[in-house]
Amino acid sequence: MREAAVVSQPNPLQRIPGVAIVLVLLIALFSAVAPGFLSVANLSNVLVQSTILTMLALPMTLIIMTEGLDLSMGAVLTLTSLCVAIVSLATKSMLLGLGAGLLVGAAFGFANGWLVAIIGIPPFVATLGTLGMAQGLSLIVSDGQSVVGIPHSVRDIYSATLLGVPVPIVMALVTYAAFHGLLYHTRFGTYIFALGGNREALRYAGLSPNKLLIVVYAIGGAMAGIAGLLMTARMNSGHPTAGLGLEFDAIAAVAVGGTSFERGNGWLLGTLLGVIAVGVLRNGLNLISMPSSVQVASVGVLVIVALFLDGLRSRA
Amino acid sequence: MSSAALAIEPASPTPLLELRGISKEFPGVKALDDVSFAVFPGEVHMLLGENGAGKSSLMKVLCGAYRADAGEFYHEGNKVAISSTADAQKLGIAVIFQEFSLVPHLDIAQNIFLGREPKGRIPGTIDRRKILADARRVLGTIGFDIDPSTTVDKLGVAQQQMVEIAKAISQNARILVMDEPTAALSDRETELLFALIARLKADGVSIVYISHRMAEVFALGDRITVMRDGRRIDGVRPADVTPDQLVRMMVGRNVDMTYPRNFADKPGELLLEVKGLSSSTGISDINIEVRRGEIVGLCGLVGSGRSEVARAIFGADAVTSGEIIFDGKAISGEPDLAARRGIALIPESRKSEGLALLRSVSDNLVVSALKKLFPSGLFDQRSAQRTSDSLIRQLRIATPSARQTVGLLSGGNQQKVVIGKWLAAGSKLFIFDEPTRGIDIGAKSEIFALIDRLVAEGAAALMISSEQVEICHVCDRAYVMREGRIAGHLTRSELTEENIVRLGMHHA
Amino acid sequence: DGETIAVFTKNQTNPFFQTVRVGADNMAKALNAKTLQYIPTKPDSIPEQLSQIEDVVVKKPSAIVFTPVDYKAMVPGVEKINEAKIPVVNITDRSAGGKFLSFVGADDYSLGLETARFMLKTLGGKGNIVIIEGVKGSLTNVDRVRGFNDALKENSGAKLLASQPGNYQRLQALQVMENLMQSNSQIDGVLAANDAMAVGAIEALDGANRKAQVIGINGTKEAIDAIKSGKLLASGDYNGFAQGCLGTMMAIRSLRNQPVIAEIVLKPTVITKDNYQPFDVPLEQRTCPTFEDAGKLGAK
Amino acid sequence: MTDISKEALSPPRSFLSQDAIQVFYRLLAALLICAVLAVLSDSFLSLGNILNVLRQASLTFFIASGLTLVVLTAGLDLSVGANVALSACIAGTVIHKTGSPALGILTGLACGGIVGLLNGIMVTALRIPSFIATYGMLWVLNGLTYWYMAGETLHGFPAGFRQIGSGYLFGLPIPVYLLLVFLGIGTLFAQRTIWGQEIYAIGANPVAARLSGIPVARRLLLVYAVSGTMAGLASIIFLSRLNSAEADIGESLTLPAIAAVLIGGTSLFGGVGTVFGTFIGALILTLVLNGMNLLSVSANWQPLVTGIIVILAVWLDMKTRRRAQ
Ligand SMILES: Nc1ncnc2c1ncn2[C@@H]1O[C@H](COP(=O)(O)OP(=O)(O)OP(=O)(O)O)[C@@H](O)[C@H]1O
Ligand SMILES: Nc1ncnc2c1ncn2[C@@H]1O[C@H](COP(=O)(O)OP(=O)(O)OP(=O)(O)O)[C@@H](O)[C@H]1O
Ligand SMILES: O[C@@H]1[C@@H](O)[C@H](O)OC[C@H]1O
Ligand SMILES: [Mg+2]
Ligand SMILES: [Mg+2]
Repeated sequence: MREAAVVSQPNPLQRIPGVAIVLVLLIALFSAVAPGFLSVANLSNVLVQSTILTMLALPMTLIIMTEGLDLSMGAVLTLTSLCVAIVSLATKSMLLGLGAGLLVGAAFGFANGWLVAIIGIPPFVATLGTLGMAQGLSLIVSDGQSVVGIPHSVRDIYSATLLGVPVPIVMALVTYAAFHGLLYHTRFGTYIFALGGNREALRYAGLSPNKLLIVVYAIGGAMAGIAGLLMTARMNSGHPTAGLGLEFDAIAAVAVGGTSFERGNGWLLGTLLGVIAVGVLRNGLNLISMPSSVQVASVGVLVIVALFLDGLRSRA
Repeated sequence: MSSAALAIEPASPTPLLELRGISKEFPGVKALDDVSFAVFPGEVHMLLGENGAGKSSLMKVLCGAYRADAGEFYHEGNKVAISSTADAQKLGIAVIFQEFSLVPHLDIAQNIFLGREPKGRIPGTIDRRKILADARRVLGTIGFDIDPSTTVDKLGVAQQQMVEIAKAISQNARILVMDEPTAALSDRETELLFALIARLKADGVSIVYISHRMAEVFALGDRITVMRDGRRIDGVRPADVTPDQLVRMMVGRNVDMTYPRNFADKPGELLLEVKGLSSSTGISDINIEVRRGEIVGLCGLVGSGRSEVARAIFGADAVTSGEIIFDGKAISGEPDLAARRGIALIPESRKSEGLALLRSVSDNLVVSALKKLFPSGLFDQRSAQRTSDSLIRQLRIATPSARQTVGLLSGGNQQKVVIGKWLAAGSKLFIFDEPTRGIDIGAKSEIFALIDRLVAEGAAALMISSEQVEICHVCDRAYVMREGRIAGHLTRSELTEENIVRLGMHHA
Repeated sequence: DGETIAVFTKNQTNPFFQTVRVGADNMAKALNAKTLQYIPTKPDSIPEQLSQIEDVVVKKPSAIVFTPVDYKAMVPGVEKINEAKIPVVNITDRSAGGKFLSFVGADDYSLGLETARFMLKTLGGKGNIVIIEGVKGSLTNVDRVRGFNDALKENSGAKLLASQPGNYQRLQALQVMENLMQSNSQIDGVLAANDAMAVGAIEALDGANRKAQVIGINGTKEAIDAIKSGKLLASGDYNGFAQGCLGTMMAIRSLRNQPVIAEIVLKPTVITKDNYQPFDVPLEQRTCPTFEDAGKLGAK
Repeated sequence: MTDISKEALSPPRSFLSQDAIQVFYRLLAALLICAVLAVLSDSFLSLGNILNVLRQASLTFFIASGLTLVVLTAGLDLSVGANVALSACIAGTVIHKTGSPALGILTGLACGGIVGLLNGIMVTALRIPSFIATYGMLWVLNGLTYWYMAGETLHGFPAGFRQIGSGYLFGLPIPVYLLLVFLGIGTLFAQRTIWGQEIYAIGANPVAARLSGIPVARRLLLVYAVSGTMAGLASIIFLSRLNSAEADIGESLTLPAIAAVLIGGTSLFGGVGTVFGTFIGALILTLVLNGMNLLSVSANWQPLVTGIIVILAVWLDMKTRRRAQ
């Protein structure tokens, strides 16, 4: 809206997105009514279940900050998950599988960035197109079948623990730390703000917005590759529809977390809270055996309420 | 041709930078036509011309943002190529653009050093302490006292302009281009800027300065280049010309710069009555009256809340208490209601609030008059174009056609489109918020003549302007604001710059 | 008494799984137990069903009746259930791994084979045939289509014109059929991998004023109605109701230390104009088979 | 002087607008696809197949045409598919219960319209970004539909009602007439009414539009309500064409509708695009699937080919747009 002439220091409370409030309320509610909700096993479940989405939502935050979008992420995750499965099956090596997933993911991310930055196709359309391509390739490489029989080393990733903490959670935390450092403490992070906020400014500063954009999308693809490893590990198989639609969950988490779709204003911690809020909601409703149709609607209500609260406070 | 650029020889014979035979064509517009231009070390070089004359385009060519269709560059006598902003930066050229180039969600320090961040210990990271210290130092040199870790989206227009200046200064440029730097500044900041320019000049920095304010031209300029219709018309020294001569060079005809008004003998009936108005944006207890046939000024320092009063009357900001009575009836609601009842708001920021930049000139000109032009509700493109063509002629909007994308017009011509759209709507009360910002002298006098005719025919105007001269010339009377309140009222006879400043200043 | 049985189905949209759930509820009520239904909010979502398993393991129901959304991808989930020592019965799609105390399902291959055989018999062993497939890679689809194809191979006079995907969706099947009719002036038979697609194909034929024999699979209410009115030649009975009943019955019996049947593969029944009556009963009025019936219903 | 509108002086100039040029290129692209298919498949050019393609495209078009208006305002409506499902199920129930197709049609349109209106309220009054508001709505609608249908299928409707979707009039399918009618109405509305102009202005710069005196909130409500009502219309066509409805029919409708809008040249940033372009977008998508069916392309390849076509179409559009400027 309008800039105020007087500089007011941002009130830290104002930065807490609606979702933080909703999250606290949800946790309080389920602690009271859902037996077993507060148990370590259950909470660890919620967090582990949130890891794959976290790995998509963090790069999605960066992409949305550039006023972009990546609709292909779910399909690319599906494809990389299959790659992990196929390659680790053929080579008996988890690392080669991961490498293949990363490579394919980054290639798709690169393609997205190229289409958006160099060819100039709007992100929504470009990634809608690559969504189809990744989905098609998933069907083609798997012939529509699941890929099973992959080595145990892959599946162990999902079930192993490090110092008592499940490995997926460790991976998600490391990812979060990496993204946090990248966005808030590096030059590249600064440029991400500028990509969405004022691309001309970058150009005048002698930087290439196009190259930066490509890197941002490529990071998204690469993260889909890593998430693909987790997905394969979780299913102990590769499946041609496994990740479809996850991109919308990721986008919703980003938006719920307070990142705006305009002018490069993003908040990584908010994204994390958004992912966890969705996880807690689903888990809690399962624990209290809420009818499934209510569960379906509840995600929609969560998204709307969180954004509504955000809007309320930004107006206040 | 190139020798023409050197018609007046400055102290040093070799120009620091010279442009020869620059041409640049856009579809339908020859923006630059064989223009030559030279900058000498340590001079302040004023670039003058009507809106759309090609000043900004020339500067964009000079800093590598546009690539010229033809022409050559010489740096200290050596032929060079400037095909990117990086090239220009290497030659020590820095620019303060007419359009802001700041990133809203980065802080002031990050904006100033964008692309030149001090490296931290870990590769890729930024030395946060150093960047803040450096920023503080640069801000200090321009006398702008603000915390450099403030994000830019929290700043007002004037403050953003100061950051722009800091950003250009920080590049230690040898040539500094300023495209209408004071258009958004108040007097205090303008003074700071002038002092800074003097210091830079003393350090041997050359400054190219674009302005529509005559006073600045004579106060600052060492040399003047005048442009018209994409061509270089002449180069002169301030001492050798009068303002009138300059204007004639720019416009190619005589212009009356005193903005004559036909003041009515007695004011008409009451049109707008604002009683005890307070709004969500911080103005409180505003009482204002505007009668038919009047131009009423609304003055005050930047940040005193003038724009907020304008917006509240128009329904753009939520009113928290008080009353607005227009044409005998109370009015409260959204801008569409105010517009329907006959109020027009020419907002302060043309790009973000005034125009649909990607739409055509015609689309923008008729948007507020749709109901009036097409009472049946059926829209007709041809008749919209006819209306636009006539407005384009009246306001002398420089555009290849009514179908041109409005964002491609020069800054001043864009402003004319914003004004034009309310003329078509046939409003009764015109609220102008900085209507002449970025408008050339010729156009300014045309616009004031237009306003004069409007009010003579029974309309009225409420005018906000930071240029107090203008207020004093054209207003019947004025309110002066301070800290969100009306601090005083000045009648026609009391209306002097001194009085405005006195009332608007904070009491000690 | 009072056991809680968690019932997992693939989605809330396919009528077939509704019959499964009603069957399960029915049986649980009869045996004084209660059910908890777990259905992914996104139809057939693998990650979501995995999460639901993890959540339910915390809740520890007495037993689980489980339809995997994907028979291979869900194996790690089943293993989690096994680790938690919750007894589990597998229904509908046979899981590729994990330990179950019983499997109750229909034989998709035989269903495909028998319905296709019935149609080819009606057509006199010859004619131009098209197949409308379900979701690529789903177990039911693979086996049903394999059954269709094997039946075609038995009839040298039958010619397969095309095998195109309808993804178990009505609209997609309708449009595929419309398009196939353009390139094939004579289509005599349509083998659809489920009833929704079969009915979609019938609408396409009607719209073009063409006639062909159509069969579907599942034995849903609309299929029965279409058989009654002569539009649909036959539907293979997938009998979700019985699957739900029997799955739940086995789970509860094992909890009560009663003998269970380790594997019930319901015999394929081809529902036709001549035998539809027993299937033409509203869900609510159906009664679950008894344990004694269970042995007879199963092929194995 | 104050009344410049009356001074219509200069003679009218005839011109081809940028939009018209774009639509022309897009038509060319569609014809190109047709030419390729005509060479590859004998049956493609038959009248039957062309009508067939048009009829299939109509369903996508009905949804996409309303959506076009939303996208013109720089918004998005992700709930259209879910809206079609709910509206179809409710309209179907009403027809079953009352036996009156007319009542059913009204209910379907009303249901769609109300959902659209709710979207509009979320976007305007609650100021939730449309992408998120309608995404939330999508799940709320799904939940409602799942609960309401409880896994049942509605089927079997009166023959008269079914004519809407499957009937013919003078040799043309009825949906094709409807398509032409709504194509006309949509184009007239967007191009030749002041509301249409205002919608373009809102999309191009909502702040400026509001300060130009356009009742932005009311127009947005209108646009979302129209989008919802068109989804309601699509639900009726669906119902009568398929003679049945179930809870999951919407899922596969949303992305193709959005794709049609985008292939049709409407920009997600608002203010640019045409309803006619969307029609061609729907046509191109339908042609591609039709072609793959005719040529018996394996199911595995279909998403890949569609994805490539989407990118190519938009790329081509941009190329020509640049040249045209
Ligand atoms: N990118 C562009 N595309 C098309 N036309 C352009 C473009 N940039 C400038 N022009 C045109 O070139 C001419 C010169 O514009 P320019 O911005 O240089 O004027 P100016 O002298 O700076 O005017 P003002 O005082 O109003 O800022 C104008 O007619 C303008 O419309
Ligand atoms: N000294 C002050 N203390 C507190 N609030 C102030 C002070 N001065 C101004 N404000 C508030 O800051 C805002 C002024 O905004 P703005 O800069 O648009 O005012 P303006 O007078 O229109 O100046 P401009 O010439 O920049 O348009 C108002 O909300 C006003 O109430
Ligand atoms: O049609 C049903 C199909 O959708 C599901 O996957 O398995 C059971 C089938 O009968
Ligand atoms: Mg300029
Ligand atoms: Mg102001």
